[in-house]
Amino acid sequence: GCTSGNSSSTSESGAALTIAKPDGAIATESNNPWIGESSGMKLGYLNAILEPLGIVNLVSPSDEVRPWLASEITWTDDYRAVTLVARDGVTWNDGEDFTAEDIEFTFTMFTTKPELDTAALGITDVTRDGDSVTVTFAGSMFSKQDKVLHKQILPKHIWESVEDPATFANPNPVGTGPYVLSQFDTQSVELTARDDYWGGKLAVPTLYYVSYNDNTALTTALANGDADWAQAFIPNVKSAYLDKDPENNVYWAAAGLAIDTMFVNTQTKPFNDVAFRKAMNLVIDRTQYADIAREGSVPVVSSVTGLPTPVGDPFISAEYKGETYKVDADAAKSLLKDAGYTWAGKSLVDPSGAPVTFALSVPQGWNDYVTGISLIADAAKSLGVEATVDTPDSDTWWEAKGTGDFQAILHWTDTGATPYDLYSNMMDGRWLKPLGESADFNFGRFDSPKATAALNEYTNAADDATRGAALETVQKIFVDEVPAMPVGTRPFIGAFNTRSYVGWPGEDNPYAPADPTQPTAVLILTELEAAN
Amino acid sequence: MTHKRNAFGRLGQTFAMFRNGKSVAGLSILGAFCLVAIFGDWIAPYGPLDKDFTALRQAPSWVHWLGTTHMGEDVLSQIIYGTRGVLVVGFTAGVIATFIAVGIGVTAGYVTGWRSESLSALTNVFLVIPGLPLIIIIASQYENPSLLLISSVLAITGWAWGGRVLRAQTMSLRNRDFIQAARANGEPLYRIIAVEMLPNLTAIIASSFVGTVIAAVLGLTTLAFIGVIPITNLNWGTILFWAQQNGAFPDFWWWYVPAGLCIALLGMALSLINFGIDEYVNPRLRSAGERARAMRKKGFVLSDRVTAVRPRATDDDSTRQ
Amino acid sequence: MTTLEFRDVTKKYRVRGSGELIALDKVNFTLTSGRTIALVGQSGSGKSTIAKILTQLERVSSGQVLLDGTPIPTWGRPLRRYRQTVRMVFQDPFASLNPYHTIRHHIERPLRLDRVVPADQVEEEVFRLLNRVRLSPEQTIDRRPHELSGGQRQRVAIARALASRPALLIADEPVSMLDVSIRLEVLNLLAELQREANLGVLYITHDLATARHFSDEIMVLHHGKVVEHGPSDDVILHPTHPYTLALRDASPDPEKHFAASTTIPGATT
Amino acid sequence: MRFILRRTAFYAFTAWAAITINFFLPRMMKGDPVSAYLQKNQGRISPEAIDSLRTLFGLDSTKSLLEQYIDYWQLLLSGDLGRSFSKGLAPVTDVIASAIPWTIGLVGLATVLSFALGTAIGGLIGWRRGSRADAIVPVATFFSTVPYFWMGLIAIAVFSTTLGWFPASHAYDKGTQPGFSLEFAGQVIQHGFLPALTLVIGSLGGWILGMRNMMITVLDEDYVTVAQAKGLRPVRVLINYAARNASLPQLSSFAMSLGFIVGGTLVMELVFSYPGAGKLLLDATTAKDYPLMQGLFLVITLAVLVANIIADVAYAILDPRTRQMEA
Amino acid sequence: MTTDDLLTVSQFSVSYDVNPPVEAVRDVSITVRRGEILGLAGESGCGKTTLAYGIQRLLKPPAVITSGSAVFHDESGEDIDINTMDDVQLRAFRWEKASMVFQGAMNALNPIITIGAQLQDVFSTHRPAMSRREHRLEAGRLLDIVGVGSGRLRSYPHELSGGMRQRVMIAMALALKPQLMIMDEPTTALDVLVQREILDQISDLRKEFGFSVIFITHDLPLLLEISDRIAVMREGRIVEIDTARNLYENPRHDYTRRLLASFPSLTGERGGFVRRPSESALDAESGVTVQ
Ligand SMILES: Nc1ncnc2c1ncn2[C@@H]1O[C@H](COP(=O)(O)OP(=O)(O)OP(=O)(O)O)[C@@H](O)[C@H]1O
Ligand SMILES: Nc1ncnc2c1ncn2[C@@H]1O[C@H](COP(=O)(O)OP(=O)(O)OP(=O)(O)O)[C@@H](O)[C@H]1O
Ligand SMILES: [Mg+2]
Ligand SMILES: [Mg+2]
Repeated sequence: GCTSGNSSSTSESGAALTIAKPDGAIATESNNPWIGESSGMKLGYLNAILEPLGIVNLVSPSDEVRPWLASEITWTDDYRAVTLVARDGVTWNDGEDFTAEDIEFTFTMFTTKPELDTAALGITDVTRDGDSVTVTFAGSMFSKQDKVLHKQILPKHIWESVEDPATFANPNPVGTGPYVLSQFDTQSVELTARDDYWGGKLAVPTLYYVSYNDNTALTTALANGDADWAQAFIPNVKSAYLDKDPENNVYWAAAGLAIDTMFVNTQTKPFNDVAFRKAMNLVIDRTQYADIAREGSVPVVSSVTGLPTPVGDPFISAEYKGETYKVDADAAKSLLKDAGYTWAGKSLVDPSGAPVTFALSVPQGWNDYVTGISLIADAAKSLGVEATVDTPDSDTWWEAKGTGDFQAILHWTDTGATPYDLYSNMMDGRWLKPLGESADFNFGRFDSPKATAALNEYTNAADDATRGAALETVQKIFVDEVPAMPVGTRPFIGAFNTRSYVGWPGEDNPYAPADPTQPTAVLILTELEAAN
Repeated sequence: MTHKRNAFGRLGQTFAMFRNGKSVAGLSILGAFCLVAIFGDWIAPYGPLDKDFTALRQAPSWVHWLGTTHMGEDVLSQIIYGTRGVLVVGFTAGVIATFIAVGIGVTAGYVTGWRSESLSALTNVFLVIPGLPLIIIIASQYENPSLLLISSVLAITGWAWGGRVLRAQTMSLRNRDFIQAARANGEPLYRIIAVEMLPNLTAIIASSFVGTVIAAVLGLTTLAFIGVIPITNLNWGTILFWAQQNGAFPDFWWWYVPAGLCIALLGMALSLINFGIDEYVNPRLRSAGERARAMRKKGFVLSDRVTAVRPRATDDDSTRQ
Repeated sequence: MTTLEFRDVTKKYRVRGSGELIALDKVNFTLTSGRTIALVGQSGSGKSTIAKILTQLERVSSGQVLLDGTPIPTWGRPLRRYRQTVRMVFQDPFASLNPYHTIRHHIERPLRLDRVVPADQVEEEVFRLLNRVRLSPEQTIDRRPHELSGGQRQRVAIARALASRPALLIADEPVSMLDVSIRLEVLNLLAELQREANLGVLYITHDLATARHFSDEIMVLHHGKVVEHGPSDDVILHPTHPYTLALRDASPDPEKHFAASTTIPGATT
Repeated sequence: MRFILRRTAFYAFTAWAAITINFFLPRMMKGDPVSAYLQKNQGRISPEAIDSLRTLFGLDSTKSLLEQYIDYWQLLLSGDLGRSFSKGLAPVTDVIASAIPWTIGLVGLATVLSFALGTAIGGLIGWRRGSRADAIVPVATFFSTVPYFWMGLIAIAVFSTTLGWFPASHAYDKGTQPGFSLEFAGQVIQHGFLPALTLVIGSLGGWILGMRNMMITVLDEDYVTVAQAKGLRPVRVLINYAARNASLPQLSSFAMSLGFIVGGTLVMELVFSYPGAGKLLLDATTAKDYPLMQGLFLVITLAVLVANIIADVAYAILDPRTRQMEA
Repeated sequence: MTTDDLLTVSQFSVSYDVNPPVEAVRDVSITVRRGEILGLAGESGCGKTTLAYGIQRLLKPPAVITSGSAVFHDESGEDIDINTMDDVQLRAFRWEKASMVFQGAMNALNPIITIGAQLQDVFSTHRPAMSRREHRLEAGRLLDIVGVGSGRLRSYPHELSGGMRQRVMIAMALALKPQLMIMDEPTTALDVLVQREILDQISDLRKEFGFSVIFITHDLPLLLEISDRIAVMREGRIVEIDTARNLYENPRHDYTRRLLASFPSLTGERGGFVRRPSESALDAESGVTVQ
């Protein structure tokens, strides 16, 4: 049964909406937007108080950027500078007017206090001219547009007197957003709608932000209606969640431009041989990964370019349009045979005569990954390869990952408005470090100057044609040389229900990821409408 | 002839504490688990990690007696294979912890003055240190912590209680006349501890051993459940971990109920053994428990505070009936 | 001929809270092989303390204990050799035998430890000792203490003490827990051994009657001080110290009772 | 006096050793707060941010471990426990203060209840030994050998999800401000019921068994027989002579178990999303949040030590025999 | 008044229903006269304590009274058959009519309750009409009587010496002025001086209150001195019962004779007696083969 009782403590204007996270105790109030672990950021309620300049649709990057606090957003062609015009008629929730000075102030903070620049934007200059602010960057921001525009703007009149922004608890968070903090409590945080919000009237009068101690507890809460909206991976989503209220419960995993991928050590055996990499790539069953490791609750990565669909479709080069991953052990074997591999009985022997084995490792407790590598290890058997599964503790694994002390691991890629991050993370020479030194990405030490150059060109180019060509090169190298093996999509997950409110983003209207902890949540909050 | 009797008699006395109904019941259950652990490979219908992708999350059936996991692994086989890990860790941890506890506790009890106090302080420090982070920290020093390492860590965090009990007991023993007599006979220290004292402590050592085994088994499963221990060490805790991570609670009962019951059953068996030992150490408990039923049958009301009067004649009648 | 001499021995115990307790205060006496000294005195007067000092289970606070004129060793091999000369029978027969070990173990240990006889004769010697204390070796050797009666245990304890063939034996209230018939039996045994092996015995008791009959001298201890010391008959029949007198008068003595023919209070015969 | 000095020295040593270990332990762990933070945010924070994060967390200093240790003592003695990385750089004292009352409230209540109930039941079973009530012992033991999380999850499945009698998580309803209202109290009770119940059931066995065994031992003491021979009513014998003496050892274990309350029961907090120190400790450990770990360790250590002292004192008060020896 | 009987025990048997059953007391018949001290002697384990507890029905399972009766002849003239009483009646009977001083007084007092409280217990149960103050006064008076002093009412047992504790027990036994007092080895653990003091006190008290005493001990010399009559027990049976003097002078049973021969005289002649070759007789009884 569904007991929606608790969540719909209906006031006269509508039901409250409970937004939940599985992050454990909230402990202390801190509405500091700079610290990812402050209560405001962790629970995400600051996203309903503070607003970004513009909204980049990460689930459909080809969409136009939606201006938000900036009424106009103009990039230079090389994306090294952006001019932002402050929106008129916006007020802070303490009554002050919002102006371009606030934008200027916020971006200047990153230059005076570089430690706050956690997105590594590298701002070199901020200038203001009346209503418009121009921010100049050290590099091209083409693939980081979202990170620039999603920066939430802070009120200058509050923050200019703050000595140490990192430890300021910001007890009365002032923002331009639709909601104000009305009550903080370690159990739940209550936000109420502003009636003077610039964007107009809001359907949801009250928001509650609640934290559960783990995923299981959160799933229980979503299933029985204690919580309405969450960004949470729900194992076994159908019976555990959807079936509890098939009419209203929605679980939407919208692929963004990020994937789970198997990094393989391209410097050591056996993955230093591209033929073996290709063969392995041919036996990994992505559908199985999505179905079993991720419980059928995420889309399958199907394009051989590794780009998730449909979000990545516009970026897939003509050559690979429609080409999808297929499990083909025979093809893989013949590839290997051609490369000089033989079989002793059932086990694969490499050209030098050594049996082929490798170890897959992911941290213990990372349950979907562990399932994932178990599946891959099974798949490797079909080639006659003995693959072992290691699950060290996460710190050990993390260190080994950085120094390249592994043969194969599962890892994610960053996400962005373009496929740049995704590919760069897997094959870019700019991450390259010798084995033993800690690398931040390209853990497999894939060393291809051509790929590095193409990626550079893609992100720094001043026109779309050059970009397109560069991306084509990147994809060709990716497919031909298999620097890493994508195994699954890494979607933006949202679980919510339509009992009280409709207007959520979804398959048919993917205007934003349904993730309440993103700066884009403000868009969803303004789009919601009462259900009847 | 006399020698034989001697040897057997001694053995008999050493294990006399296991010779009562409760201990025997506990030992039988434990024995069954041991057999499962040893012969797991033969008993289990499938490999523990064999995946059958056509049978995901299936309820118990004739093919899979206890159903399957999200990867189509056979739950029964996992439980059978998991037994070994649980028993190995439990017993290794018990042995190590008992060694430390005996070493430190008995020494602390036998010596006096500051030496005793500092050993006792050491024991207290180990009682005070929070176990969980210690386990995480030590486990993280190693790439792929072996069962032995995990057992050692559980032992290190678990010996202190036994050490305290043993110290107290040794302190009361050391002033007993027969220990004094051994001293007066000129027995060397090690012999006094090993030959004169330890046998008298066996029951307490055994009971503290059983106690640490229970604690280690619960600790192991809890750690595995929280995800602190590598799940490659298949055991009942990891089964529960997977079950919980994959949303088995509460719908897929076959996935989590058997493992939990196994842990409880093993714990129960161990505490039955402990009951037995307790009764051996304290014969009053024995007469209270074991004989109680027999006496009730004979018509005694044990809580009676008045001596029963039962003339022999009628007694005979009633027994005959 | 072995003599053991207490010279001005004082023993102080530290007691929690109330500082020091003087358990023995300048005690002097000499114990010689072939003779028996009875040590009497009320509970807590320091009798067992003397015994423990003699076996070096306790150290003296001041004063000296001399064995044949030289201070007794306190450490290591010499101490072990000394302990071989002076053996003790503990006060409580129920507590002084290790419940876990057989009678064989108890008697064998000192034999092996002190290498009294070659290893292959140990068994024989155990039999001999058991026979000596009139226990049937066949029946007792493989038993454990709890399978024996109090009197039997007492005899095992004596056999153990005698195993190393000591020159001096300290018997700390060896019969206090036994009833009269067993009591006599044990004492007779000691007397016999004394005669045969020229054993010196320190017989600690609070039973004046047996003290008188089984010993050559009696020493009366009162609050850690020796208040009277002399040939046993003298001490009992002509006590000089009021405490000894009180002790004597308090001891039940049916002979005197019925001889004086006093009517028992309240009794109507 | 000597005795008290010695005890004090003894406790001071234990405290020093534990606190020192508490300092070095977290630093022996692999990994550091920044990579832990990146791990936690799997892909939501770019590794390019590492340097900023280091500065932000104050990890850019190059002090040696010894210097840090000295600093740590200085801060500790001035009552400053630092700021917590994983809780938005909030002062550790605040973070702990927000969790401890709940832990102490619920776990403490459960401990007290379980002790009181267990002792009472154990006392009665011991008193009426051989009666059918003996069957309670194995049942209670069974529950104490069941893994707690398992029992908790099943309790949620049954009483919360299926029957809907009790909320499955948190300490009170969302949107309620803690205060001394009847409504709030009601909520706290409703939310605390399941966790407390499972805690009590899980730990009852030990108390019952301990008390029963002691009771049986005490019942054979002469003074109990004397009390009966005096013609006292059974209730009076039970309470004044048997239970009173039998519960002494229980009380000292109880004082010890009070010390472990502060550490909370991690598993309970996980399963019931209950605010408390146990989960905080796990969070701090996975986040490599040294200051918070140290702070929690400190509080736990002190609590156990204080409980130890209480145990000593309680025993001295309750058992006049020890009082004399230690006066 | 003193010649009539107070307690008649006839054919009394108690056995411990264990495997194999122990018949600890077998067909014992004795009478206790009003005002007398009846000594009960016998070797350790012969059933003295069992008999004493048994007639008060204080034994716990597995003990069972298998035959016989114990009839208490109350002052009021009423005959009370102890074996037929139920719980409640027995509670009223105990201590009121017959009280007891237990073997090993060390353990007979609850170590964690003041002796005052333990004394007052008796009054609050049996004399509920009295006020608490009276209870206290009465308890203090009792302690004065036995020479402990009412000042010690608030002492705990461990603060008293063994002798004092024993006296507290006696005070407690006296509390309700019972007609019968059973004393099970009340002085065994004490040294002779204290023992003597207590014995004298019992005699004095008996003179004052006129109760009867069953005095149990294995110390025959002591019994000979203080009892009017002595019963010698062996293996659960009474083998001989007679006045102290008769028993001393003309023991009829072998065992009695042996007992009498086993203690040396304090002031009498020394020598011969001790090393008298009486061993063969002794060893035949001790159950161990003699060489
Ligand atoms: N280890 C000790 N610490 C402190 N005091 C002690 C210690 N051992 C004995 N005493 C004290 O020393 C005194 C003498 O004790 P000891 O045992 O020698 O007496 P005893 O004459 O043997 O008495 P008993 O007849 O009861 O055996 C007593 O007051 C006792 O309390
Ligand atoms: N609970 C019991 N179960 C079985 N046998 C018992 C029990 N209690 C006593 N006995 C046996 O009953 C017999 C009589 O015991 P009792 O205590 O009456 O002896 P006693 O004459 O008082 O001895 P003592 O002088 O040692 O006090 C003994 O042989 C004893 O072993
Ligand atoms: Mg003594
Ligand atoms: Mg007796």
